[in-house]
Amino acid sequence: MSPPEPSGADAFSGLPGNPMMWVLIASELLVFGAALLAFSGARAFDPAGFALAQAQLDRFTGLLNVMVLVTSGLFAALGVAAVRVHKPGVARLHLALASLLGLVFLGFKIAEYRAEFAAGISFESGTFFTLYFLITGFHALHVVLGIIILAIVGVFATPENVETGAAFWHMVDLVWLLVFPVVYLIR
Amino acid sequence: MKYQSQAIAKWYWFVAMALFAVQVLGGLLAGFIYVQPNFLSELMPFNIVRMLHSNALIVWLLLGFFGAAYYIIPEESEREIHSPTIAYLQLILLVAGTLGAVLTYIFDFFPGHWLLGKQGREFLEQPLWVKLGIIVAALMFLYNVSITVLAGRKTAITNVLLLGLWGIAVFFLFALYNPNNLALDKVYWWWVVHLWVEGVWELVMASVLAFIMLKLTGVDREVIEKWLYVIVATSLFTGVLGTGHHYYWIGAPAYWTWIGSIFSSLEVIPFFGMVVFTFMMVWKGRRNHPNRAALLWSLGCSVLAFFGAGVWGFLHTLHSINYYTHGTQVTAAHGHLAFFGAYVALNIAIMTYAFPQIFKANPYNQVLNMASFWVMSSAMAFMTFVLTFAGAVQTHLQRVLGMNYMEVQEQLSLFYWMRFGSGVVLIIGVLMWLYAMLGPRREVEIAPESVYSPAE
Amino acid sequence: MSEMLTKSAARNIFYGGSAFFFAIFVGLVAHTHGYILSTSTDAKGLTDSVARGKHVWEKHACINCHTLIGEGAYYAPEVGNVMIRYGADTDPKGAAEALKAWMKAQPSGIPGRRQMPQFNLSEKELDDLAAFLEWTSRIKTNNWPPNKAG
Amino acid sequence: MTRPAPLLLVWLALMALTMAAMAIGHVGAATRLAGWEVALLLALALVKARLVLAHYLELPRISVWSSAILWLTGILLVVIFGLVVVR
Repeated sequence: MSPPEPSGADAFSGLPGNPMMWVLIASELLVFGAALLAFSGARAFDPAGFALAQAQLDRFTGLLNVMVLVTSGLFAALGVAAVRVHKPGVARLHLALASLLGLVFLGFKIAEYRAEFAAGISFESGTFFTLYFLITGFHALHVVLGIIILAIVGVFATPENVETGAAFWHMVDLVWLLVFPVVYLIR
Repeated sequence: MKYQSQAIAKWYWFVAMALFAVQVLGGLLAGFIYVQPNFLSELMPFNIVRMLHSNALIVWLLLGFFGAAYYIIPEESEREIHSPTIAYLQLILLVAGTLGAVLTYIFDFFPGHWLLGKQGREFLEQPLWVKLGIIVAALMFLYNVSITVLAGRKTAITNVLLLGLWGIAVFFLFALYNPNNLALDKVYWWWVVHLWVEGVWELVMASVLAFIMLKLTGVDREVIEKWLYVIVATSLFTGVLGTGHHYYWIGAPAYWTWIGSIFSSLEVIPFFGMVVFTFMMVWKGRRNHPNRAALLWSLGCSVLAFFGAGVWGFLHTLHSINYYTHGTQVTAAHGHLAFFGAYVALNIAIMTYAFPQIFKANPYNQVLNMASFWVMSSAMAFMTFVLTFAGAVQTHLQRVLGMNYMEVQEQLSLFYWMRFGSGVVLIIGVLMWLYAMLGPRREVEIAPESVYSPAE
Repeated sequence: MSEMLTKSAARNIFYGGSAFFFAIFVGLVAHTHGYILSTSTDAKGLTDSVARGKHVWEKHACINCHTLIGEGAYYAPEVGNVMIRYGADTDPKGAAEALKAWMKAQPSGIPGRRQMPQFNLSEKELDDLAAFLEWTSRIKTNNWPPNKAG
Repeated sequence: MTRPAPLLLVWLALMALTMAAMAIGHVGAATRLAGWEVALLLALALVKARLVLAHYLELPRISVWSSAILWLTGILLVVIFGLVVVR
């Protein structure tokens, strides 16, 4: 009986999880997109220097971390599937596995950083490493936040909450899928 | 006006209007000194005039915000303000502090005194006793409105407004920290300046606009509050780390050049969101509210803020551009349109909306009021263009070719004359608006009954 | 899904997201704080004279005409590198004397030229101001300004 | 409801694509990449992004968001490719 909602909020209807999470996700994608653009732009000015610096990265660990996050994303998706069929216990188990793999990711990342610091590389070692530490560090902080979010939605495991948390987690996964080739591989 | 205590707002706004007049007159004088540098140079040098111009602006905008909060919160919380007495005491304190600051700037009775002398950091020149007074006033205010909000109905509008006002008070505390190390001084100085105008003030702006849209367009609260959250979320998600665009050249590490460029480029998003929001609400709105002047100012606010803060900010926010434009008239151009669009127009919008309600009158002097919008906005837009050109020329001559500063300035005098001209027009616009608000009420709109019982 | 839940969740995500960005900001500023003290400024060379000079600078609201490292009013020249223009990198004493002579000669009174007030600074205040501006000119600013003109 | 099975398949596909990226990107060597190898790596990333959006997140139900993210990602990757080959 009421007329159709006079709203611009329709754009959000149907998205998994809370619409506000999508505001956050969209902001994050723009931030990382801009960062990768800045990285590539800086590379175009100094391809040789970037290639030299990039050769010092541990590509294999970066790749391993892609697999870790992709697998972790699977568990998050399974968690959503479980909570939808009213199995919050199963969902919690999957979310816990997803978080655990998040911790594994962080472990690899820290090992990588330690090796780089040991080799005398830091934030101040040229544009490549400034941007490398900014992008990957900022991403790692998102993994930390993602683990916290998964823990919260695991405790309050309603379908909406779990969808909301999983959406953020997949965004973190997605970002790494893009960061890895651009920062580690392309030369 | 549904609640008696909403009338408190009126007194804040009267003082704000008086300071608005002082601010634009100070601006006109400063603009005149630019073109006739010997004028008053012994009696009242440029630096004093500029302090009056910038401080009057900040204080009247804050008074406008306080007024807006006292007007909006009773209506949203559906109850009277906790204590009108505290509210009036707060106003008296603020007026006393303002007078003290003005007298200190002009006459400098206690030069360099730790408590009574002016503290010459840009925008934070107030003597320490005035700063402390401001903090006391802010505490009184926050206590008063927080109690009101907590006891009453909680809405997204009061929630965001309150967060913004608390943020204003918290970040002002950094005004008290002035380390001897200039680079550190600058890092924390921006915690007041940037986190105010590109952080918590935007929360105030978005919530006041949301309130006006709610009243003028009759769109469902549900829809408006969703928009409000989206806008304020994007403004904080981008604006906090966007502070980095002030850390490029002050002795901070080089990584800020990247963080600042990336995040502050995205600071345009919330301003774009506000444009879409206001126009969408008006377009979808079911009601033709008779206060068309308030509507014009609200739409103008979001559009001019988008250009002034968003587009003109983006113009020189990337560090490779800012390296050349930093500290030139380009910054002045951006600053003028951003403050006018985002915060001056916002205050004018809420006052234009609320005055007839407070006087329990039908909307009045609307044609004059709307004319003043076009006069002020055109003058400000022209001033912005002129200063942008001046800044572009200055950047080229001084930063690229390495010409001496004063020689460059001589090349810009035509631009400064045009800026002075637009200042004169702006003042005419301000006087028109003040007359429309405070003068005899003519051309009264006959309002339908519904105005005084807005739909929720 | 109840509407209330969605709304409070939206608020929580807004607060949580903002807190996340603010926490990163605080962490980076803490690092910046250390960097300024250890690397980009001469924290050890920040003598009492430099500190007093900063106070002289503030007492007279110099920033409301000049810019200092690009911040301030745009009515008068940049002074973050003024001592470099006076040659402080090779002859600090001579540069300080030049600054003091300039300050004492104001206002110029030349018609049509911007006027700097006479602040009647004492000899000690002038020395302090020169020390402050010299100290400032040595801040590592990522090579800003692009040239000596400031 | 056979949802878990497709999810496993998606996971297998993502892992396989990652392995492919390992080979194309010469993870073990420091050699420069040819233009086509760069293009292929970026294309792989886009395919992976699409898999995550489509199956992990089930976004295609609301095509606007899904296609917006994919288009923007695609444009981003094309620009990055341009910046790589321009050298």
